[in-house]
Amino acid sequence: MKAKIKVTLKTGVLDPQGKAIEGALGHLGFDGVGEVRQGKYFEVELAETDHAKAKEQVKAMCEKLIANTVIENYDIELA
Amino acid sequence: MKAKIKVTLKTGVLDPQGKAIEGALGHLGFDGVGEVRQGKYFEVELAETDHAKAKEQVKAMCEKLIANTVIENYDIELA
Amino acid sequence: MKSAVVVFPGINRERDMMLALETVTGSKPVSVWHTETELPKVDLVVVPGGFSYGDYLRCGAIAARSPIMQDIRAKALKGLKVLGVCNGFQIITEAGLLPGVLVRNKDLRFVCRQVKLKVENNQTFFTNRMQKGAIVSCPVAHGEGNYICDAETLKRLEAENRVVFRYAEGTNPNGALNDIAGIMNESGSVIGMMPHPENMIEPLHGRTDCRPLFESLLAA
Amino acid sequence: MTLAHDTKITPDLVKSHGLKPDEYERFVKLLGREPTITELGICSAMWNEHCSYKSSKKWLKTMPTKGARVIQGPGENAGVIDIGDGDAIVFKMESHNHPSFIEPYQGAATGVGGILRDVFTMGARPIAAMNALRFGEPAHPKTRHLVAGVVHGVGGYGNSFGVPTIGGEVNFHARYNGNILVNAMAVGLARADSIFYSKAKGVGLPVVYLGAKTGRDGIHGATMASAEFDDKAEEKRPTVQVGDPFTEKCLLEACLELMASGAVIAIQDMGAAGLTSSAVEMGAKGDLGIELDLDKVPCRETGMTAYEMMLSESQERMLMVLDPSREKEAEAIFHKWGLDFAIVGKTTDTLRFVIKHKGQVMADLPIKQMGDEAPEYDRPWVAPKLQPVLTNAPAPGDLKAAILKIVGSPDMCSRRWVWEQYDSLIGSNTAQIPGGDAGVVRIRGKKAIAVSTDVTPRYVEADPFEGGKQAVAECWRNLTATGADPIAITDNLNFGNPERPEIMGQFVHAIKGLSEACNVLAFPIVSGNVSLYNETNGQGILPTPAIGGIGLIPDVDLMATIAFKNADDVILQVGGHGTHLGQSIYLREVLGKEEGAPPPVDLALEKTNGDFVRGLIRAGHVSAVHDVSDGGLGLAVIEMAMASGLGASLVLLTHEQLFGEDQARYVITASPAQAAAITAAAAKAGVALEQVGTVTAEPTLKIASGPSISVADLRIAHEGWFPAYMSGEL
Ligand SMILES: Nc1ncnc2c1ncn2[C@@H]1O[C@H](COP(=O)(O)OP(=O)(O)O)[C@@H](O)[C@H]1O
Ligand SMILES: [Mg+2]
Repeated sequence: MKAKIKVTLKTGVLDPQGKAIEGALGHLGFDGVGEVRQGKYFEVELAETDHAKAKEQVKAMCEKLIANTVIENYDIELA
Repeated sequence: MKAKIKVTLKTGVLDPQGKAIEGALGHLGFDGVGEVRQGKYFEVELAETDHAKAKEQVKAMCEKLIANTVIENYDIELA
Repeated sequence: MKSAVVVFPGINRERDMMLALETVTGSKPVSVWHTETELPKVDLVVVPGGFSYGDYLRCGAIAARSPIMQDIRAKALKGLKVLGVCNGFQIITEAGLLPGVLVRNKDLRFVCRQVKLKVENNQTFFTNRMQKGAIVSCPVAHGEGNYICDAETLKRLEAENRVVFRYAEGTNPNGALNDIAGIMNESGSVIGMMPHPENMIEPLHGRTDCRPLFESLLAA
Repeated sequence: MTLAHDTKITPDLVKSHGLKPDEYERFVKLLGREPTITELGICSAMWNEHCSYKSSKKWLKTMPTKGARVIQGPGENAGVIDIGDGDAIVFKMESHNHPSFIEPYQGAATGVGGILRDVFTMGARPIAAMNALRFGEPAHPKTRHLVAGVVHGVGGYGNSFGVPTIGGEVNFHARYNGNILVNAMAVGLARADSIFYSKAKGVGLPVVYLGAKTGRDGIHGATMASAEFDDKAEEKRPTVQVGDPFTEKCLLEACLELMASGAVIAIQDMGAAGLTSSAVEMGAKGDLGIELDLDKVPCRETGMTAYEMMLSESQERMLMVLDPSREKEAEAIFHKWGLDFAIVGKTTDTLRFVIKHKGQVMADLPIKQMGDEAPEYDRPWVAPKLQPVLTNAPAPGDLKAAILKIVGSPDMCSRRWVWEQYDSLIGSNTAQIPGGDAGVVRIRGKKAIAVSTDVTPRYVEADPFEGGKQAVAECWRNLTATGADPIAITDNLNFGNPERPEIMGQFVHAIKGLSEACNVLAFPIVSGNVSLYNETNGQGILPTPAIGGIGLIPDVDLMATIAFKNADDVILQVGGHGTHLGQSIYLREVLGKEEGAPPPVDLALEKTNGDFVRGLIRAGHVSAVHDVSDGGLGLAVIEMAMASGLGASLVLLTHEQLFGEDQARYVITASPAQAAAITAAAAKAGVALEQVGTVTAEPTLKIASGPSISVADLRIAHEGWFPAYMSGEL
């Protein structure tokens, strides 16, 4: 099974990267670009075949390592 | 409209961050973890309301700035 | 020898570079702001080190798309000498002036230390005062200096003698392919390197190994 | 709305704002009415320990702050000293302890950002940074993660901003398990005649907001937790401050450009308590009122209330009073650097701090009282219990094993893993990178400054007075060992809960010790920071008054370094043989005990010996110099050998002589011919000096008939611990 994880900054947390990209898109002439937020994306191959168990396992990975839950949220999709 | 963009490394491109996470998950005692790949994730607010036009615009953003197409692929989702 | 040093927001080694250029070549470089669209008439353009745009998105990515880079690209194709150091190397690579990509150091940490550089090609505008195969000390200071490219490109770089500097004696600080520390384009007009020769040119720096690199500019 | 303007002020709300009932009463009396919620927030920010120094002020006032070279002592964003030729050094140290424990990367990064801003706010370009770090014991489950995050954060911010980080300290001790210390120091260079201050001048002048936009970062946690939230509470919870070194670098360049233009009348960075403390300080210092219109404040989030804007700790922001005729010019400079520039208010002659938002007055406070007249306490304190002088510490069973153990111990091993993550070279002026006694950066020509941060917390714990003296003395000694003239210091006083008399006693005694050392060594304190309440579950940290010192080197060509230079040079010890093993590294690492009195500090002797060594360095008579501190003579010699690759052959030495941590001592090397002259000079100057060995071409440490250890083995032990620990192998 493969887990696809999106890690995004919590609302209100400053995102300097997103801001810089927003500025650059403007300079490149893209109109109508509002806020840009940057996050991370992970794909993790799992041996686990049980959906529920895999979800639990990936959740634990996110809490313990993959996301910094002080400032980030995560979202797991299993495929 | 909001564009959600995933940028991932092309197959075969070395991913030291993914490798490090893979190792760390092992140390943390997670079993059955195969390859881990790290990518980036972006959310871009758009003024454009037309789906097709928005897609075109975001594609251009990815080609011109957001992804380095020498080593990265991108995937756009509009919401 | 007239030179220009390009400054983007977030670049921070422009003073070091200007000091080195002035100290060794005897003439003061002009500073060019990134929003300008045309370079002044110079013999050499240097894109210095630093963290242009905070290294956000990818190192050098945002700077590579700024107005001045268009003119640099156009003139480099016509033979204008361009030197990119550290972030400058990342910028000109992102701008397509050199092949490949610089990614995160293998151990994921920023590293500032002295390495040994082997001069692989001494027929360039930045190495002509050096012996081929000479080994010099030079500092590095970067978090993303791990040079990678596809197998085809690597083969060409090596075959065409376009690897200008290689990390010697197991001092590769970042995991770069084939220990590549610096490369040039096909015509030799553009050189990019990760190490900071500008920080090793006077006794205060502990050694002066990199002074001849700058002296090479006078001969070129 | 989170806290509506008409929120009723309850005792709970007051308490959650950290105000004691009597403090609140004082505030109400001052106003002559109940405060609004915004006013309560402002008061809590201004009167908390961090901003008001209410527990420490009484004692801080007793510290020596004057000297011939002092241009600006404590009370401004940073201290300023004169280093001749019209040059001034601007420097300060500040803690970011708690935020770094919560989020090590961002906490450390914003700590570095904050102190850099303090320095460039005064018109100085930062030329060096230092960081003094204390972590819990290595075996504690959080330690590794905290070390990794903090070091990454310090480097992440400083490297990107573009300042060389040239030194610092790292210690591990169980007493920091729940309370790490992250103290960052910044040093800047300015012209002595163009220093910028925070004191506002002139009525009716524009107050300008500069830099990054305001978000809900760092708004006081306790306050938010107990406030009445609506269903969006989760979304509005206080957020960690995130550093943006890129914006700060742009802010630096924009500020320096604007300052050079002559348009700046007063400037203040927004640090803790952001807009509130910066505005109040500018007004209170200048005897002016300030009126702010929050509708003009650049915000990055929607729906921010006056309360939130006033308490936000978003980073990379400044407040400035501007010459109105230069407004357009100023704005153009800031826009060039991609920064926000907004006129958000004006100075008034009312001495009131008035906040308007959406046409409504949200706060109207007496500005002087909020700033200069915060409560001040004379907290009860008791004299610290001292430990008896340790009388017997046995010799090691296996001297070689003992040496290798010490060399590779967490507190004594190489910090290379740490400082290689810091750019120590940017600026092209670094003459000494980390690894020696002090970092050294060139100013121009041959003039340079040396910078060192020091404190030995275990000494301060055992005897706060002697430990306080020792921190200053060691800093002075480290600067001296490079050949520098120590000029002035900044401090960062990290202690536990001052409401406990024993802790307050540590604080008082440490300050007395620091002060005495500063007086005798003519080494005044020109800036500093106090961090109290570093405590978990009633257990305080080791008292840690970190000292950051600056010394002047007139001729950098004569600077001394610790590495041996030539085989056959004579190794001389200045200051007499070691005798004192109480609280020593040897005692802790080899005998497993932390006890006894710390080594006493004879300040007159410090001065005599230091001046003697500095004289030798300046005369070019010595080839290498190292001070003797943790680990004693033995470790000093070993560090000199490891730095060079040469070896040393030592005379017969007892374990007290090898590992004693007696103060006021140095190891120097000189050619045999020079050595004779030096010996004679020492006798004349009344300085104790003896030959303890010679430098050898063979890279081995030999101790008379005792063990011999190859420098390679010493290096393996010394360099090994940190990388192994951080990779999880230990
Ligand atoms: N956090 C740090 N950052 C940079 N350099 C450090 C840090 N910690 C220690 N160092 C450097 O390592 C060397 C040894 O530190 P330390 O043993 O505390 O020195 P000393 O005993 O001379 O004060 C010094 O050069 C110091 O500057
Ligand atoms: Mg020392």
